[in-house]
Amino acid sequence: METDLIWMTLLVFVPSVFALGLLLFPRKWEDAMCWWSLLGTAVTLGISIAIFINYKSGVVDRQGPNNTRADRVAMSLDARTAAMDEAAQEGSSAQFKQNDWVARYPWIARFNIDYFLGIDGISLPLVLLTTLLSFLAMLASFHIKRYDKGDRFVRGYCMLFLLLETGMLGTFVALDFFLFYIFWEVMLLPMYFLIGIWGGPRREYAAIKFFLYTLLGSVFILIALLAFYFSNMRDFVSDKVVAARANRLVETEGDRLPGQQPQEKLAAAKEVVRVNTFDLIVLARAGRAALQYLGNDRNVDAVTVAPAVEEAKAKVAALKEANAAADDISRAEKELAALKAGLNSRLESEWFFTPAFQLTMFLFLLIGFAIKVPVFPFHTWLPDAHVEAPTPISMILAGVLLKLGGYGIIRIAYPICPWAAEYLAAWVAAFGVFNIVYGAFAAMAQTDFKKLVAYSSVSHMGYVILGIAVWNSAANSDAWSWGMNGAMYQMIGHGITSAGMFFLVGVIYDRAHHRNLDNFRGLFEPMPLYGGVSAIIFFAAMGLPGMCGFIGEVMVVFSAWKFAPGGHQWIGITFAILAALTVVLTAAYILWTLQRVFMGTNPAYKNYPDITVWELCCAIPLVILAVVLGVFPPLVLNWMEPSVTHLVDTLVSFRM
Amino acid sequence: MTITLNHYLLLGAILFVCGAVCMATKRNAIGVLMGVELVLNAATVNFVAFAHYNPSFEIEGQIFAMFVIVMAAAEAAIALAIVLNFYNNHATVDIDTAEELKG
Amino acid sequence: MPDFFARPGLLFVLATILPLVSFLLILLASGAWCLARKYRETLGEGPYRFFGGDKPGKLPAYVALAAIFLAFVCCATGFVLYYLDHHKYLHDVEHAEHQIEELEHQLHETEDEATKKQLETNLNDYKKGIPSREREWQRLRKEKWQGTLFTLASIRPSALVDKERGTKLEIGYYIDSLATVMFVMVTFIATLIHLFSIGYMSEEEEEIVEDHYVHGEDGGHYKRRGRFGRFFMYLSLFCFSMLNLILADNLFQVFVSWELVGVCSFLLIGFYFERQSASNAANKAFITNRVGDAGFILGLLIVFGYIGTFNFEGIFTQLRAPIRDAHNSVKTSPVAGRIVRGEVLPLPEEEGGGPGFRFDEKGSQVLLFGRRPHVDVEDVLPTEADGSPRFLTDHGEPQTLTNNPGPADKSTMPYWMLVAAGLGIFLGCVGKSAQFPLQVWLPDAMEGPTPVSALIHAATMVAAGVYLVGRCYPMFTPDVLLVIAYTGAITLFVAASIAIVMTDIKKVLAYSTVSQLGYMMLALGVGGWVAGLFHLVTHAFFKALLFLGSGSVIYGCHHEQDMSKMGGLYPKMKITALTMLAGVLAIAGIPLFSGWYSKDSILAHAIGFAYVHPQHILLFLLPLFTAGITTFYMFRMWFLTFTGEPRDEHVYEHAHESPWTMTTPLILLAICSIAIAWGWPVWDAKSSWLEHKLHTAQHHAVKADFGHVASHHETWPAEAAKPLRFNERHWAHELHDHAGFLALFMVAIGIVFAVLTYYSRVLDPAEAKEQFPGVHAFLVNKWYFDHLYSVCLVRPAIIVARAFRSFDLNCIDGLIHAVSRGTVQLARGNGRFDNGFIDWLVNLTANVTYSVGARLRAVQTGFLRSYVLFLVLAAIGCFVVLSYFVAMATAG
Amino acid sequence: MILQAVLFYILAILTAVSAVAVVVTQNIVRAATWLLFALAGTAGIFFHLGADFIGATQLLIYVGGTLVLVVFGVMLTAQGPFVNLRISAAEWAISLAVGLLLYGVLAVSLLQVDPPLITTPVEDSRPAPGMPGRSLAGSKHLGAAMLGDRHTTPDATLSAGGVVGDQKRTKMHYLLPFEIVSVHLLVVLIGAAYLARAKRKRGVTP
Repeated sequence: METDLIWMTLLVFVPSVFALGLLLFPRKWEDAMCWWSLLGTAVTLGISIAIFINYKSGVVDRQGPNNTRADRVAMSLDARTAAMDEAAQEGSSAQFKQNDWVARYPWIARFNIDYFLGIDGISLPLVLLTTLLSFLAMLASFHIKRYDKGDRFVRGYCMLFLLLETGMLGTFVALDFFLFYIFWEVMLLPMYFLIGIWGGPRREYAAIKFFLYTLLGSVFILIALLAFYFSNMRDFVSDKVVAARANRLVETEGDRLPGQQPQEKLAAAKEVVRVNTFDLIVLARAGRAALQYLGNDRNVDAVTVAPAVEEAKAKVAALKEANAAADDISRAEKELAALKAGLNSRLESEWFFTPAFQLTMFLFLLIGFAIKVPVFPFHTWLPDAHVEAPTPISMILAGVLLKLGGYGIIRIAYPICPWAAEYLAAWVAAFGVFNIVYGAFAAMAQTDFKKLVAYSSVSHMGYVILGIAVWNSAANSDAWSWGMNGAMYQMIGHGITSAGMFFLVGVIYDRAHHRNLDNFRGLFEPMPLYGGVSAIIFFAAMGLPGMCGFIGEVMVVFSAWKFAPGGHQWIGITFAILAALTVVLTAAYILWTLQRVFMGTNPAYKNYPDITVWELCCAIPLVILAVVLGVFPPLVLNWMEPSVTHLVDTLVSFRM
Repeated sequence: MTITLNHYLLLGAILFVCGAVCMATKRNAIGVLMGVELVLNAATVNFVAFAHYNPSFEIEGQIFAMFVIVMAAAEAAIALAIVLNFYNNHATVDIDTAEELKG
Repeated sequence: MPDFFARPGLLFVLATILPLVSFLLILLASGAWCLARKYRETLGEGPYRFFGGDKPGKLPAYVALAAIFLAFVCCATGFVLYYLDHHKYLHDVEHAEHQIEELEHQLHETEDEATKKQLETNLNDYKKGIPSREREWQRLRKEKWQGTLFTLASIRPSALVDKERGTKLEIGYYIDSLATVMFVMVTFIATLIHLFSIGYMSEEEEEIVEDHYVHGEDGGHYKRRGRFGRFFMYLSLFCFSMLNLILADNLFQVFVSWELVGVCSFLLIGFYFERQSASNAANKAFITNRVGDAGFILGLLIVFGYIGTFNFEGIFTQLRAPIRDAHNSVKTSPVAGRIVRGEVLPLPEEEGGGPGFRFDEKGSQVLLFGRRPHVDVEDVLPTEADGSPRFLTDHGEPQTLTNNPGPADKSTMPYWMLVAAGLGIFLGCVGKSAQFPLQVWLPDAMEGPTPVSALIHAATMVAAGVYLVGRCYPMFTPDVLLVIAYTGAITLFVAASIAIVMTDIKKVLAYSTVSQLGYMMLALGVGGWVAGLFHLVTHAFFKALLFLGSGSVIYGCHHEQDMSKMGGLYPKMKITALTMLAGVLAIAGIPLFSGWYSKDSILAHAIGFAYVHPQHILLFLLPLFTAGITTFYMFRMWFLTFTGEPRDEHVYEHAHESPWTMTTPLILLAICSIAIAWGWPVWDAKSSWLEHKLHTAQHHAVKADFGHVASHHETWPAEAAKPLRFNERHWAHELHDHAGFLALFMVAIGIVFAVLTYYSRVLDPAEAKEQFPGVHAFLVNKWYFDHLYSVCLVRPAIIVARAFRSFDLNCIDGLIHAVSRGTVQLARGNGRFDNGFIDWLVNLTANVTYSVGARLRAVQTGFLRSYVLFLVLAAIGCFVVLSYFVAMATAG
Repeated sequence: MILQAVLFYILAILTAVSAVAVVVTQNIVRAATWLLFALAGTAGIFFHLGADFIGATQLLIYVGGTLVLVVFGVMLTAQGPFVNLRISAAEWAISLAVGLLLYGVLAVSLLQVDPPLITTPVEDSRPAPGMPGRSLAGSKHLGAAMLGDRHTTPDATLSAGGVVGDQKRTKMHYLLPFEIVSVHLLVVLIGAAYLARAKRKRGVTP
């Protein structure tokens, strides 16, 4: 049994199953539906934790005990997938690794679409974040109401919510681009309805804005997806796959192939066969080849990721090592040369390996994901959507959905189009920095509490972009590694703090029924617990040391310092200084908010009830995480960092 | 003066046409039913005749004839039941009163 | 249970953690208390009252006090242990030095060859003994007094780079003499202030507290619940953060604590958050500090980017040339312990090419040491056969080194970057220590409760900036030190000038704090490391005393802070008045009071510096002049408060002495303020015990810059061998007494003026005010700094923020709306096309179909008989058609 | 041969004339009587074709069963006005025309059927239709065929008792369809009984 496949499938589809289960409830049992959905999210949370424990023991501790480079390679998705495919090719299901946390199952074989799931240090933290926030958001959803109708319509809400969770989790674990895209779109619709039905007064406007913006991004991603699919990945899959395809070609189109003998026909078929795939691992390999090829003046010798060529190289080396006969060596060398020539011709002719293609597709992917992040100037859906969405949905929106953008960039845009990523690194980083500064300033000017938090999200997600973008040379790869890790950590930290902030805004909105910052004041006296919890969460968002927001920010800013695109170190230094100076702005708007909400006196709010136990149950996990992750980041970094650093390693090591 | 298959077939055709015309001209529901019986009989005649003239289908022809007869019996029973029902509802057996299907 | 005997440094860790435990305990308990309020209330009035209602108990105060007192006990124990360890080493070294001197003397005297040889061997043994003892001591230190607690984040290096270990963010502890002194000082004062607070904050113990500064909705005073527990919770958190700051073994940890103390300060300044002024002040304090912190982060960035570690020792060993060589014998190099500047040049071909390093005192690059494991100091600094250095910076042609330590970009860093790093970190210190130009927050911070002002805004947190400058001293270049000196000088004068006109008793003290911190910065800047930190410690005691005294006055006068309403309080509160007088005398620098020793030391260094660099004479004149001002405004404060006629009968009537919880700390602090710096002989300003203690700390904390090493090697060329600021410190020593006399003179003038003006009333301050209205307004408005910042920074920031918001609303969203409107228009046109043409076609089809159907409807007669006919006809039709096709087929 | 031809023509004319009479008779009771003759004539035709069993079945089921049922129905419903329900002459004309047309088409098609099919095989040694002894497809034979036993002599079939050699049982046997038809019939009868049951609720209506 392939237990990991089952676990991951459960993870993704358990919420959907629970959503279907909601159909069985009588209409009146609204509380029961809520409890049922809560159970669903709790089960999913449990599954994700089980997966985490297994991943930690099965992959991290077994394959990467010392976190050396070899360990990192062994525990990378790349290596684990290769081992799995190898086992599958041999056909012995007994050897199938159960605990490697990648699983492939053919889905639409005609188009080489697989049900291909996998988990590594990049996706797992976000999966955990998603399941946790879904659970908490569901907890916060018990009193959900439609804004003007006043009815609850719980069944629809819970079903959409659970469906949304399936979409989010699927996106994080899918390793097939097509599958990824499907889950990506699956998320879109529930979110649209959740905002559009349960939202505030301008919900339709916000929902449509959200939908259109995101759909625009999806279109860009779709174009890139198709462009990748129609590129020939023949050189970047294993030889056995190529042989299988060639055989099929001989069977179907044998007449049109040159040659008389079956052998000749097979050889000819191998030359012309095309392999189209949505496999992100293979596409990433091709992307690396493009990086090596384009980055070294179109020199085929620089490409080190084509399996067939690498095998031949290894063979030659082994023969030379063993002092084999000169004939054997020369024959092997000839084979190698032939393979290289074939590869070269394909590299030259294939559109995928042109700068134009790489740049275009990178931009498409970047825009597609940047809209989700969101990056200036694609960010204006965010304040509206956040303001109008009901509190739990705001939590999900800020806590998870924004992370999908960052995840997409890390998982898809950078590995598949690394050449363009390096080429445009300075611009991407500039957008990141601009996001930081712009978001902070814009937040300062807001009077709507939720809008302020939304803009602070824009600012904080800028650190993510900056951390991802600070491509560095091999010699300084650890600087970039800090950046990538910082970006990941910032995503987690921001997921916790922003969800917490939106939740807290929701709590006060339930009491005051408005969000105008100028009309609050003096809430600390009637609501000391609420004030304390808020202070912690807001300070965490501010990036106070000892809180989760700080670690990510600091790591990103450190890495930005060493960013030197084209050898211009001043660019990185400028970015780092700007990012560092923004802490003043961040402090200003957060403190100003705290002052306007909690300090002073306001007789109108004198008898407000403090935060209830129920609400506290929602907030306390976030508070604890905000502090624990700030005080002891190795809790996450230990198992996240190898995967992220491996990604950086593979991308920076391209120069000959 | 041999009696060939055609003779039987022509007889069957006469029966068939009579049945069809009967169905078309009777206003009485039972009359229509009679037309149906005639049509079925025509078919039976043809089956038996074919069976006779083609030895390899001798048995099949007769078997089918038998089935047709049985079917006819069943049909008659049902049809009569329907007619009675119709009569109960409309107090008439004039099928022209049953024009709910009129376009 | 950690082994405190093997690793006594953990005592200090324990001391740090104790307040944290207290904080968490109070936090959880008060959280639970809040949570349970609703349920307690449901129990009904009786049980609710029985369980104490909402009255905060004294328990939190006792928990916090116990924690900080235990911490003090730990620190004191650790201090003693460290002192014993260190003292043994110092004693041995001293003994050896003494022996060496004696032997050299004998060697000089004797003529006998054999004896000479014997003496020489002995001499060499002793000379070798010093380094080996030092090595032993270093080992001991590493083992017992230093360590890493845990790693926050570590990124493994890529295998592509041959580095031994990745960069790390760590939490550790690092105990040296400076840290021990600070620990003891902080925990001692904190303990006293906790005790004082139990009395001072007793109002908060009530269930309902009236805030006299805030009006409720009914026009009366605002009523709220008491916050006794919360106050001690914040205090505990602050103590933890502050101790963690001192404990830190790396800059990153310092930064973490730096922000944490900032937050505590924010919380405590905003303790009476109902008052608008308090919440404003809290925000102002935190944001101003954040400006400094931004600079701090930049400093950290540079350190991270070029040096790659935050560990103090790591940074210093990379920046400063090693004092010892690989064999751990003391280095005979003039650059030992210095920042080495030069240029990166390509090596000549015959020497292998590649980048090389050329020494140059004005070079743009700084050499980083220890980057490669095999770089021996001797490789970097080869010596000629005669022992003279091969490179000469001042006197000869700079030479290229053959054994360069590696690729240039990795083993050097730009000099200006080092300056920037120093300035950045110093900016952090400027923020925290309220130095010019970020001094504006500290006076406003007086909105907090007075014990807070005493602890955070006088004794400890604001001194952290000075402490950090002292801690990071080895990484400051002379340029940075000059900036520090001038910052301090400007600050001390500006603040003192404002203090003259303040009438709020706490604000006077706040400005005096700023001014005194300026003194410390000045001292550090001019090379008086010991003097600066010495003053830091003495100031902590007497300023805490003054603040607590003012707290006692305020408490006694029922929260009246304005001195113009006091006067003649001496008979009513004698203990307070006398202890405060001790503080005033100490801060004024009256001989035999602790302030005298430290201030004299500072002025001596300033005069030494000014003597060597006459262009910087201001660095001496300003502090000297300000010494007089200080005396004046401190006596003014004392006279206005305690002497003369009562100016406000109401206040005077109700004034009373404070309870023992408040007076005990006052007395203890007064004793400390007087005697803490005493040494033998007491009347010698240079023989302070504390200063001596800090002197021993200097050697370790400041590395070799101040020449502990150089003193043994007179064979070096005089100039090259002189450690940094040698001349200045020499003259400081020489001119110490002159400075002392000048200072005493100024102090005397200050006292005279104060007495004439505020005691004997010979001079009328109101007249002076009338004569110089401009000056007075200028000072009362604090040199218009707040206005300046408001105009230059705050308003532009708000304008930019509004601009960005409207950009979002109008430009981006406007564009989107325009696009969507266009799309809608397009869609309308499209709709018209659809309706007009395509729908027309569709309707046409439908209509035709309908009419055909309507006609065909007639066929549907509903008569069974006609259907039969149709069937028959259809059959016929089929036959005909089929036969037609069959015919065609057969014909074809 | 002649006899057979004469017999055929007699039977055929009887049948045809009765069938036409069914059509043209306006009185429903009379039409039922004519139908009786037509069905009996058909039975005669079956006997003439040597299908004794089918003929017997025809007589039993149709003449004896179905027709009785029909008559029964007529009796139940034949109240005054319904006995003679007339239609217009035009309808008559149309029906007649269509019927004749159909007959023409059928006749033309029938006459074009391939000659070899409609001639009796030459080598057939069996007696001509209608002759005694040519009862190969008699009831026994038919019964045997039900069990899948075919092309055997009646005696052999009987002696074998339905248990004959395997090689002969390769063709399909019809027992199962027969049973299915039987059950079908049963179901239909029950259904008919249900449909025709008296509506007690509406007992008011006559």
